[in-house]
Amino acid sequence: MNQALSAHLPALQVIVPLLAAPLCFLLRRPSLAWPFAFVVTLCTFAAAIALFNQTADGTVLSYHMGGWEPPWGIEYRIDRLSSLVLLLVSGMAAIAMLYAGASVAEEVPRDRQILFYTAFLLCLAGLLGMTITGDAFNLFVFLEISSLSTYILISFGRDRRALTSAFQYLIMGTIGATMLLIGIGFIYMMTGTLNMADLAERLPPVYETKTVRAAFAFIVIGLSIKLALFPLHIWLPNAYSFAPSVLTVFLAGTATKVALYALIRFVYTIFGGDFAFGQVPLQYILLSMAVLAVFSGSLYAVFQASVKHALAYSSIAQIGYMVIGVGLFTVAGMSAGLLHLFNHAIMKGCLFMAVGCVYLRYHSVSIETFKGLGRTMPWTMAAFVIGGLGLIGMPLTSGFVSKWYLVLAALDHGWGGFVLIATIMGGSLLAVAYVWRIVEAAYFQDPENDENVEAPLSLLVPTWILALATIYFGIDTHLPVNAATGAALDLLGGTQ
Amino acid sequence: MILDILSWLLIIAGGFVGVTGAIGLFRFPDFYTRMHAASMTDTLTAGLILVGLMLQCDSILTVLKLALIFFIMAYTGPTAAHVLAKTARHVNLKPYLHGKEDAS
Amino acid sequence: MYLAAAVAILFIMSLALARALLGPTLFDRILAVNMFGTKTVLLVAVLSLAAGDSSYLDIALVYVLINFIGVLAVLRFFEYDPDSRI
Amino acid sequence: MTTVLGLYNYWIVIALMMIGFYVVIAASNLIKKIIGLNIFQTSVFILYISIGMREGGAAPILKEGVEVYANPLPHVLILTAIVVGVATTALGLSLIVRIKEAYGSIEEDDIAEKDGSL
Amino acid sequence: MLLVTALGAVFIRDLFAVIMLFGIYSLVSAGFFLDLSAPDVALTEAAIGAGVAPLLMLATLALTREKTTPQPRAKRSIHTSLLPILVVTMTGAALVYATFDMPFIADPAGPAHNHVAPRYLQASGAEIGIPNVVTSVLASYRGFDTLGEVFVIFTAEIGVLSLLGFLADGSGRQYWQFEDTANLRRHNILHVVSKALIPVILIYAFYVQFHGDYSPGGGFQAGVLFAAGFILYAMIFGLQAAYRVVSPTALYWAMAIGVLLYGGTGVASLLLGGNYLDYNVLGSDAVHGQHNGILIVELGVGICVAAVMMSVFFKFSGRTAHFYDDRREVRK
Repeated sequence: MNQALSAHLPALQVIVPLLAAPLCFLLRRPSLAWPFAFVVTLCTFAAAIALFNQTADGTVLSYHMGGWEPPWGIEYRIDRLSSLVLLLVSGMAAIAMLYAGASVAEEVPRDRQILFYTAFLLCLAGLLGMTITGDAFNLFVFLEISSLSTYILISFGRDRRALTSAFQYLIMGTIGATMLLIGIGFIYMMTGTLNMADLAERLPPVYETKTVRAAFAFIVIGLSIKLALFPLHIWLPNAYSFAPSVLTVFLAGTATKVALYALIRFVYTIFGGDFAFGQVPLQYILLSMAVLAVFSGSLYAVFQASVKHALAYSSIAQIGYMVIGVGLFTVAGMSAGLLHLFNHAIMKGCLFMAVGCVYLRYHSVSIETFKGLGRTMPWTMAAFVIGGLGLIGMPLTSGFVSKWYLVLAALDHGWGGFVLIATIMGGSLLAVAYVWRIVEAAYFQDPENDENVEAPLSLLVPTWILALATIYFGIDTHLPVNAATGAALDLLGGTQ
Repeated sequence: MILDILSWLLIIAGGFVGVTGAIGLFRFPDFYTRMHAASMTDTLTAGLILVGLMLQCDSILTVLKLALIFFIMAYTGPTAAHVLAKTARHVNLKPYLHGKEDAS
Repeated sequence: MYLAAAVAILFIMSLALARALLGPTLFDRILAVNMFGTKTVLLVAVLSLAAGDSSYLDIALVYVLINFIGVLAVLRFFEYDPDSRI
Repeated sequence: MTTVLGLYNYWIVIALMMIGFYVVIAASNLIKKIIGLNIFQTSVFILYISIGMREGGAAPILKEGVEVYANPLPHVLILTAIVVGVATTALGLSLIVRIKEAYGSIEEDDIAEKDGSL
Repeated sequence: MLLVTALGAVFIRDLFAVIMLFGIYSLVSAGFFLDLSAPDVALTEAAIGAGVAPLLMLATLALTREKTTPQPRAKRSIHTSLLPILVVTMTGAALVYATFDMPFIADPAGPAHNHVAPRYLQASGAEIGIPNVVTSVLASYRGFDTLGEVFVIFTAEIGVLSLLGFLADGSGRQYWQFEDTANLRRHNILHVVSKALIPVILIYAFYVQFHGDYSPGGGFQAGVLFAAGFILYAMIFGLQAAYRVVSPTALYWAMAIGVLLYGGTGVASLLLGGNYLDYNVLGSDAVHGQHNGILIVELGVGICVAAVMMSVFFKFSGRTAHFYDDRREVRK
């Protein structure tokens, strides 16, 4: 039985949250929905851990949906990269769900809580499905599941601007998805297959054609919209800011990360690095966009009046760091990028959770609100400071580790590398500026009234789990570094 | 052979009526007159062409399907036209009366 | 011969389309759309016989139904408007 | 010359895509944006179905005596994509309804004015 | 013709007209699909593009009721008018660029026809035993995609519910107190006609559902048609009458059950020792198993889609009733 279970783990990983969604919908009792959803996310997390262990030595698992052989049926394919992202997504989902219990009860009207959890589970299943699939079109379908549920979840926000930002995201997201669809259509036209591994084999003979180049451009642009890469990021700040707190935590930790994963998949696995960086000047485009993203994101973050907005812009900057790593096209760069992907999810999760605690008490997230919070909400703000230090990249936090690796990777790149290093340093300095503004308000200004309004324990526990994780992964870097390097080796193989 | 000729005659007639109606739809001065042209083609053209096609085909299933389409079109087309005209009347869309536009 | 029928129907369709574009009132448009729909059905029927595939007729049937429902829907939602404008 | 004739479908599709895409970006009315999105998506569907077309190919329903069929795979993909499209449309429209209730307008400019920044 | 309608949609300001043109556009493209020998897609596009989508747009328009107000020119900066054209031109250029190396249309030598697809055409007869290859691929070879598709529909419904009102007790009572202003009730002839027509539509929907193995059609198209029958009923006899026939609760159950039927088939095949959605194990031999699997799965799709379409429409028009009732209150 146990063996049978582990053989079907790849399917169960996605199926469990997917089928749990309609069940959750049928529960009809808001009080039952949360425990149910929580148990489901825990099971998903457990499955992800098991998969992570199975692939840790570099085995590639392949699961045939419906029992049909790959190019004809849909294949699920798990290597070290996808298992790392699966672990991250399901882990973040489990922790966000722990946080959701109290936060959703406060922020979402009771009669709609069931819908919230249902949509959350669908979103989780969509993200996991995107990560695990080995079929280009299947990726599109699950992208749509996760996107649609994200729009819904954003519109749960209380501010009426949640509606407009959800709509803006819907328009941009659909354009992105449609472009992805065009790109997939083009490569299907040129190769006659949709399976990723099969595509990788059949694409090289047609590298020279204009159609494949255009397909590549469409896929990269389409995914960059989901990824919120610099000029296409305009949906992100509002979407993050007006969504319910739990969702912001979850989205910041997973949605853009999975989009980045999909981009890596297409660029490295399907088209192959030689095509993407040899025949198409992707490297320069990605790196310059990333540099711009770091600077513009950080600058915007400094001037925001709302803490959520500031953190959202900071996310754009951090995406820039990850893209720098990915765009370097070396094992070191790739593993640094993946490492930052992992660490940033944890830090940002921690920060947004702390902000969510403040929102719970004050129903506002402007910097004004943060005045004197160091005294009235000491634990929350302590977690916030830890996350903020990670964002800046202080030693002993995980942010330092990934930036360090990033700098090391950039050093191999001559004078261009120095520009990148300057960007990383500059971004960190700006991060000091925007984190300091908030910390200054919290610790060096007087609160309006002095009573202690610390957030409830059910919110503090997940916040502190992530805060401690930020520190832990800053000291014991074993797990993420190994996983990221392994994944990078899988992707790039011999091309050092 | 006779069936064949008959069917083509019907189809040609249908096409002719249809084109006439379409020109009417395009040229007539106001809604109610256009409606006359359009709804006439809806039934007559459809009927003629479908019956013409029925004479062409050899399997009984196809004939039955065409007949079903014919009946449903004959059933829904005039209904839709009726509802449309009634609604237009209801919202006081004025017919074009030659030289007496201000009469009502 | 099928071709001739198809061309005639296409001609009717384009005139109906022109009327739908020109308006001028909403009712003219609805009328033109309705006519366009019925002529599409005929076109599909002709195509079906020309291709010798009777399963296309199923689709024609669906078009008829959808067309009818569509016209009613326009009228229904139009009539919701208490201050009807033309 | 053959290039132009052999690819005519794609050229039409591209023109349609451009129109739809333009409406999405440039229209200020939210409903019109959704319509543009639909036109954009429909043109992509036509692209796919054109890929699946094959000279002299019959509809992919197996029959005695027919040798050449159209490619069924793009048809399947597009069935899925149509459904995805209508799902997006429904969701977008319900968002519009709520936006109208919250702002009293479905014009992008009006909404931007009411929010100050967006 | 497609181009003309699309262009019309760009330039006409009256939204009613634009929506109708969009309906025509969909109908024309459906005809186009038919011409390219894709009857399944044509059926779906007609039902969705020319049926459901404009219906929902009209409902939204009834709720928001606005013309595209002509914009004062001064308000439009260069930024808003030039940028779209620029972006669109660039995209168009990329697309045209892409076409130069494409295989010609309908060229049998094109790669798309020679790698994966032939196997479906050659082997599905023996492996699945259904004439309609599209159904075989949809429900079996790429059954997981279709599962995803059903979930997309389900997700959309969750969204509509959360945005336009989810009734806590599900009885629909809250809406019954509003007077439904469906003016089509006046039309007596319409009543008689539609009473006869609705059963025909429903029976036809069943035909499309269960005949999908042999002719174009299947769960999805059948679901939409079935829903169309009920929508017609609701439009003519009013929403309350429709709620009396199918309550919102029944719809919620139906769509969850439809989704679960599909997913559950997969779980059943897991339990019987196959891979997920491997229908071979569901019957005495592989072909029977495939038959059973596809039948159940298509049924699940049909139920789910019908329930979702009905529910979405009811939500939109229920909102309408609600909305106008409020307005009347204000006027008094």
